[in-house]
Amino acid sequence: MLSIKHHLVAYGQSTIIQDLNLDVQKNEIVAVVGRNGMGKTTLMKSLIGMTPTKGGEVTLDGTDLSSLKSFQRVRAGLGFVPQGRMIFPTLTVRENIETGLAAVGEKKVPEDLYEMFPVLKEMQNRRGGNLSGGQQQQLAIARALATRPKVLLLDEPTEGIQPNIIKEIAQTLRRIRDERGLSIVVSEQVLSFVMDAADRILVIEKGAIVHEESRAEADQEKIASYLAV
Amino acid sequence: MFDGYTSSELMSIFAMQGFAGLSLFSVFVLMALGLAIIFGQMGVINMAHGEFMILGAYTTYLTSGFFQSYLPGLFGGYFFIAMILAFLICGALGALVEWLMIRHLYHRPLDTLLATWGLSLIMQQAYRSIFGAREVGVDLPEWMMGAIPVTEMVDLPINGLFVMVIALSVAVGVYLLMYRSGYGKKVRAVVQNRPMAEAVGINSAGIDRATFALGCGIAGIAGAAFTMIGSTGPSSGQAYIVDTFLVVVFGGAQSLIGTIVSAFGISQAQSTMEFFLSGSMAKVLTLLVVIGILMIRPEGLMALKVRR
Amino acid sequence: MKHSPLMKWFASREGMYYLALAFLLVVLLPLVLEPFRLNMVGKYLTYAFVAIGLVMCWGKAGILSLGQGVFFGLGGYCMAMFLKLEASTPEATAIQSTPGIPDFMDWNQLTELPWFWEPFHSFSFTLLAVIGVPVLLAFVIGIAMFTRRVGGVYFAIITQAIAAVLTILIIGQQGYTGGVNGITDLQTLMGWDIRTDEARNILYFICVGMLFLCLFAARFVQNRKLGRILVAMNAQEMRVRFSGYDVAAFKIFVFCLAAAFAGIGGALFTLLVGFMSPSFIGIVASIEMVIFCALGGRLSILGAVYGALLVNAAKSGFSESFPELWPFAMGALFIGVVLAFPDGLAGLYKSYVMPLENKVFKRNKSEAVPAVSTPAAGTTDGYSPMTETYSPEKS
Amino acid sequence: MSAAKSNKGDFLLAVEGLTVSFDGFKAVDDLSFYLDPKEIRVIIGPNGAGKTTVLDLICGKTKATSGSIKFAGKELTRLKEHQIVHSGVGRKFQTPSVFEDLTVFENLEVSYPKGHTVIGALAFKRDAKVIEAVEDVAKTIFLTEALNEPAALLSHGQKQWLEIGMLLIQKPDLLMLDEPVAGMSVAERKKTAELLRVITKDHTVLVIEHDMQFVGDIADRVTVMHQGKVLSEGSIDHVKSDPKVIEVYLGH
Amino acid sequence: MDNTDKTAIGRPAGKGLGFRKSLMTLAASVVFAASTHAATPSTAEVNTTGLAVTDDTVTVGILHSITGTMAISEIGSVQAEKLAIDQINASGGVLGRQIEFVQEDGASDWPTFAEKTRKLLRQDNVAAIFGAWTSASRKAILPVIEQFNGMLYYPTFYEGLEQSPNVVYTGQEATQQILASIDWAVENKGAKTFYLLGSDYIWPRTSNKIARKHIDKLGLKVVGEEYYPLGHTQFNSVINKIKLRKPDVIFASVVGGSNVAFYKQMKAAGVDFTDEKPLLLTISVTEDEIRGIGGENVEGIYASMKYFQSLDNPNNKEFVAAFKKAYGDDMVIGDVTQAAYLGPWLWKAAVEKAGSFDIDKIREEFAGIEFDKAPEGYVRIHENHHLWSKTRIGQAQLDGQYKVVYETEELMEPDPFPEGYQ
Repeated sequence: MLSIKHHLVAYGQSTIIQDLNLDVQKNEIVAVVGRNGMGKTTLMKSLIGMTPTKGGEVTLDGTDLSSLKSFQRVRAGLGFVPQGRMIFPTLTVRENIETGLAAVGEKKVPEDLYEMFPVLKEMQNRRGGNLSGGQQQQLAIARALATRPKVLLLDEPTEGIQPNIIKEIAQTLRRIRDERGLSIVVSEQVLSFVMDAADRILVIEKGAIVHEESRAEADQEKIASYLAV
Repeated sequence: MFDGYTSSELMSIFAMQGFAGLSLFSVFVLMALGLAIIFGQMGVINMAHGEFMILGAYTTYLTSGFFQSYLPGLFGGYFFIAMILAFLICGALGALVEWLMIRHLYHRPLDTLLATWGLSLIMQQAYRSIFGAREVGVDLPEWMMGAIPVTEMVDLPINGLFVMVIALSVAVGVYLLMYRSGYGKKVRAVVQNRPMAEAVGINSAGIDRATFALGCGIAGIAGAAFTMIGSTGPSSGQAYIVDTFLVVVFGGAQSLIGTIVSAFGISQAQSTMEFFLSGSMAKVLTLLVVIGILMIRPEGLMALKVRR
Repeated sequence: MKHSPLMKWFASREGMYYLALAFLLVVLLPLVLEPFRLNMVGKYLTYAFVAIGLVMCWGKAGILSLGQGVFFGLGGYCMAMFLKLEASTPEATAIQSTPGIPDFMDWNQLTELPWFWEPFHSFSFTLLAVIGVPVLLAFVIGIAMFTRRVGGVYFAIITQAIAAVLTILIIGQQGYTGGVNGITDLQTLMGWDIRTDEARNILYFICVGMLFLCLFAARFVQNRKLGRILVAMNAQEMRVRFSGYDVAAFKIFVFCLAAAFAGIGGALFTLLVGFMSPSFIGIVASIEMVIFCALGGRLSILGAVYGALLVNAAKSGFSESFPELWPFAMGALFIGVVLAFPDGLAGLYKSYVMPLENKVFKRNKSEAVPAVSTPAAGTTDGYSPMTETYSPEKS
Repeated sequence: MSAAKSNKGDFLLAVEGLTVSFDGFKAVDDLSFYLDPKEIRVIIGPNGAGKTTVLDLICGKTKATSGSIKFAGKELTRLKEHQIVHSGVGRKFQTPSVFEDLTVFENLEVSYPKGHTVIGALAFKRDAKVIEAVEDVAKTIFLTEALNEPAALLSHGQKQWLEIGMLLIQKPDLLMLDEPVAGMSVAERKKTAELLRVITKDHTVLVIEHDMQFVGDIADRVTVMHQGKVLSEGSIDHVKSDPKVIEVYLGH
Repeated sequence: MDNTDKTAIGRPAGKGLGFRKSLMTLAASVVFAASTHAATPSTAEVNTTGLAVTDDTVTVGILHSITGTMAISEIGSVQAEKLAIDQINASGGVLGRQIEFVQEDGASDWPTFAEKTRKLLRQDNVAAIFGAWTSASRKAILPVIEQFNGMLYYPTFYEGLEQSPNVVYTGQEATQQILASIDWAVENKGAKTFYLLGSDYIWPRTSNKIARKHIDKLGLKVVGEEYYPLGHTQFNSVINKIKLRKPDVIFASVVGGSNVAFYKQMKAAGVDFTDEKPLLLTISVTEDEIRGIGGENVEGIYASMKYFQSLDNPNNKEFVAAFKKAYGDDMVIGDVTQAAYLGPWLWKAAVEKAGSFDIDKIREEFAGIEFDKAPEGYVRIHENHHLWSKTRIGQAQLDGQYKVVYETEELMEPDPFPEGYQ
């Protein structure tokens, strides 16, 4: 579905992502884990086009994304939930979702989105900035889903979220995958969440994938060792 | 100061003065709305705003000439066509300018100031070359001239009322566009978080161009309206620029409501002071008061307070 | 062979730049140009004072003032008031109803000199006021704005409004100021006729001398720790504040410094041109002064001088040959500089001429420019902001 | 009243009843805590709990709506940022903020606590004392080799150290560090921990940190914040086992 | 120096200025016209001070703003001066010499005026300068022209208070315009109360000062006096004040872009000037200004000037026809344009009377020089270098022309320093 080849990102003289290769299958949830500063967020931002790429190739369902701008990537089928949610604080919940709809030329918020996140329907006229962290996270996911993506990118969706809600988010991701048949790439450093949500786990360190295994046979201890100091 | 006037005369005068304030208010609103969009929403300091207004005025001038020559029967209604044309022409030029120049400067607001100042010089000289250095006289249809007598003392100028109506319509239109339309949502999303707006599929470059064009188009409408009360010459636009910026900044750059509130405050202050002082001193005092308040409250009247 | 530090400096790359400018202004132009043209160059140079101030204030510290004309004008008016009083002796103004006061006051029914004109009988007071009045106003504006953290675009717009207010005031209070005509018909400075060619030549050299004084003052500030703090403040104001600096005080200082330069420029302008009028205070004049600075390279104090010279020379040349094209050229210049050469002449020099120079100057490696890979570096003057290069061997 | 209370003990820092609201939203809500001299205190808590805002309030970046901050007996809430710095409070920001255009040496020199007035900055001379102080600090922050390099060329971790160095050279009594190890490599983290151990010998330190293991390594005491309030306070083991903390922050 | 080639002497007038083609051909034909060599006195005889005079030609300077804000006003003067020069050349020139001109742009910038004057005098050695419009530019020129002993022919009506040996003022000074017009309003329209209104600078203020003194002398009343910054466009408040005070006459000296706004807003406020309640008397609105304001907005106002395009005399008919032929049928001619036209003719008359181009010799001859082909009828130079001229009151018509309703019987004596009016 999503294929990343020889991905290279650098700021000035320092290279952040180095020759990264990754294939995401249809209907697959891939987790990229690693500590802060290892390049997770840079990877995500460069995939959506927020950060310029120095080299390599990214294709989505056969479409080459490499030369596209962010909004074109979204229209090509990439959805993005950024670190820190970045909802539009002074727009209402409904308006936030509608910004996503605009990309695909729709006007009305589809019912199935509200079904998936009933709390958003309840609060559709509240300003985004007044929601709690967990609700904002749901809003950010709903906003991304409104663009009808084929691949959904989530950057540290658990950051700053209470542990009990983290579990919910993991379930939501699986549900989205099952109901909508899309692929998900999520970057994380909370191991329990990764174990709950992902089909395949990749460890990123200094901008390169250093370890990979499927969840079924994942060696938790080993992954945890990458996450520790 | 009021010796020898009857109370009814005084009442009428205050009514008239109130109207004068309102008509100044509508002028300020028209001047400032386009700039409020461009400066407040995009952070671009468009020093050529006045020249865009005058482009609208020249458009009106040409339209009136065209109607006089070819469609004299429809002359009474030419003004509406002129306003639409002014909006379209200024908007188109705005889009072109955005594409050629402004889009390269979004992260350098002070540089937009210099570049658009250069643009204003070019536009002024272009007007001078095309229309001549003299001011042009714009003929108004008969129905726009004169005043409606309300009482013996109080007359309401029709063109003043008309400018008010235009100002009001433009303000309402801008409000609906910014807060009730899909476009407005996109603009607000881009203003709040440009990269994120891109990442939900909004073409922020396109939004920028449309927004700049919209601001210039509104300047064009303002210019068309001002042919009724002001002069149309190559450098007439410069007269507006300081006032316009002060109105926008005083209102709190991000807030359209703030712009309207500040236009109201400044216009009332000025017209009240004009009645008791000479015109020059009223102007100086108004500017000083505005500067003074801005020093105490640099974020303007209606700034959004958000957690940083 | 032991050289004095001064000689060493002149032999350095930076010293060469100053020598080249001095050669141009002191030797070449006076030789080549007739007095009338040289006087015009002198006039252009008075704008260079403003531009140097803007380099310090805008380029280094990031404070863009669109009201520098105010300070230029105030300095010019102070000088004009002195000269006008000197020209308004009771004998020279015998036909007036009140002899001994400036002619425009007489036309406006003033029967005695306003109190604030009195001190301008004294030349030493005038010299003080030429710098003091602009600095005082800058100080008041600075305190009001910078302690309230008004900056960037807002500061620019407010200074512009101040320029508008002052223009209206001067024009409106014509009994005290000469109104829109300004203060004209200035003839002698302490008995010395400033209108003759010889006087104008001498004034030109005084102007060049003052310019170098201001250049060195600006260079001194730029090379002290204060200069580094200004640059640091521009990029990371917060960090400077939390390193224990009162940021507002530094901004006020540099704004006052720019005002002082502008005031000196204005006073020289009055001497060279022979009058002062409100049109040099207004918005248009003030913005043009910014472009002198931008064209020269907003980070380079030497560039500012060349910027002022070039724009004005081009303006005169163009407006003589193609008067109706001049505004187009000026407009294109504004846009071009901003879009294509944001670092102005100094930037062009650095990227095109300096590499050639480096070959010639190989032996002076130690004072080479900061690496080209850091274009954001705080100087484009072609030398490191540090005069005292730190060398670890000392310890 | 509060003055009497905080004078009772000889706290270095006494924060009492501190509240700040942004348009009705209380980012910090009636917060009180006390620091002993030479104490290492870590503040932890979920995002949006108000941790960074507390540091902002102490260093004067944000003005408190109400409450008091007493530092060595001096009320800070009414002082300006640079005055707070001069009273002995140093603050490092979350993202490294160093002067990229200046060299490492110049960065440290600018922070050297002399020549902080306009006149002072004009008269400031780079004498032996300054050089010695800069070299001292540079050694502490592992940047001796890089002294003549522009800060722009430093790695992320080195910039973090440089910023810490810029605080150290001011010889503050209280150091406030916002996530000092964020974005660092393993090696850099280890070095930072070492650096902190050196620093803590003669400074009071207030740290915001996420990494629990790192917290355990360095903290004397831990304050857990949640929704602008103190949720729990005590030794690392104490807060780790506090059910409220587990519920909202650590997870089961 | 090689600077001369930068400003080609006698460069075709049409160059880039948007002038009508007819002028170009006219100018060209004039330049190449064979000059009458008949009784030409020798150059050494008529030029002892090194002016740019050859056996065939004499060079003069034209110095107006053709760029910047003042270009609006000054271009008419440039056209008139060039027309006069062409006509003089066609009729044989001055002392048998064809006039060539160097045109410089003052660019609406006062130091530029001073600079260009220097250039014209020092470098081009022109025999006369026709130029300047605003008082500010004249004041800038004045020290230079006095220092180098040039001669400026200044066309604008102005505030007076000046009398330079090096300037000939071909427009009216303030008392000429004002005294007659106020007398007229009092005598013919029964005016008792006046409202004085002007732009905020020296000319309106001085004019109103003279007007006020005169009104006081007549025992009548000024009920309001008000000034607005140059370029001001909002006059609603003053219109209200006027309505409140109900003056018989509004005496207006608003200039520039403000003019347009003022009259449009007056009209819009329901003031019909044809009612003459109040009567509006202006000293600043010429036919030129009406083009920008629109005839319908000023219909019925009165202006006090010495010249209107509609003047019915043979001189004027000829002048208007020639002007339109040169610059197009849609041209209008205002008071200042006519005064500018007088400049070259008066200079020619003085030169020929003196038999020399020398400034000092001409100066001796000024007093009493007359020009009976003046479009305004007849003018004579007073010893104070201003012109004796009639003052006329015109009423603005819908088509933008003035209908002359009154003219003084005698020529008004120019009095730049009026006793009792200061």
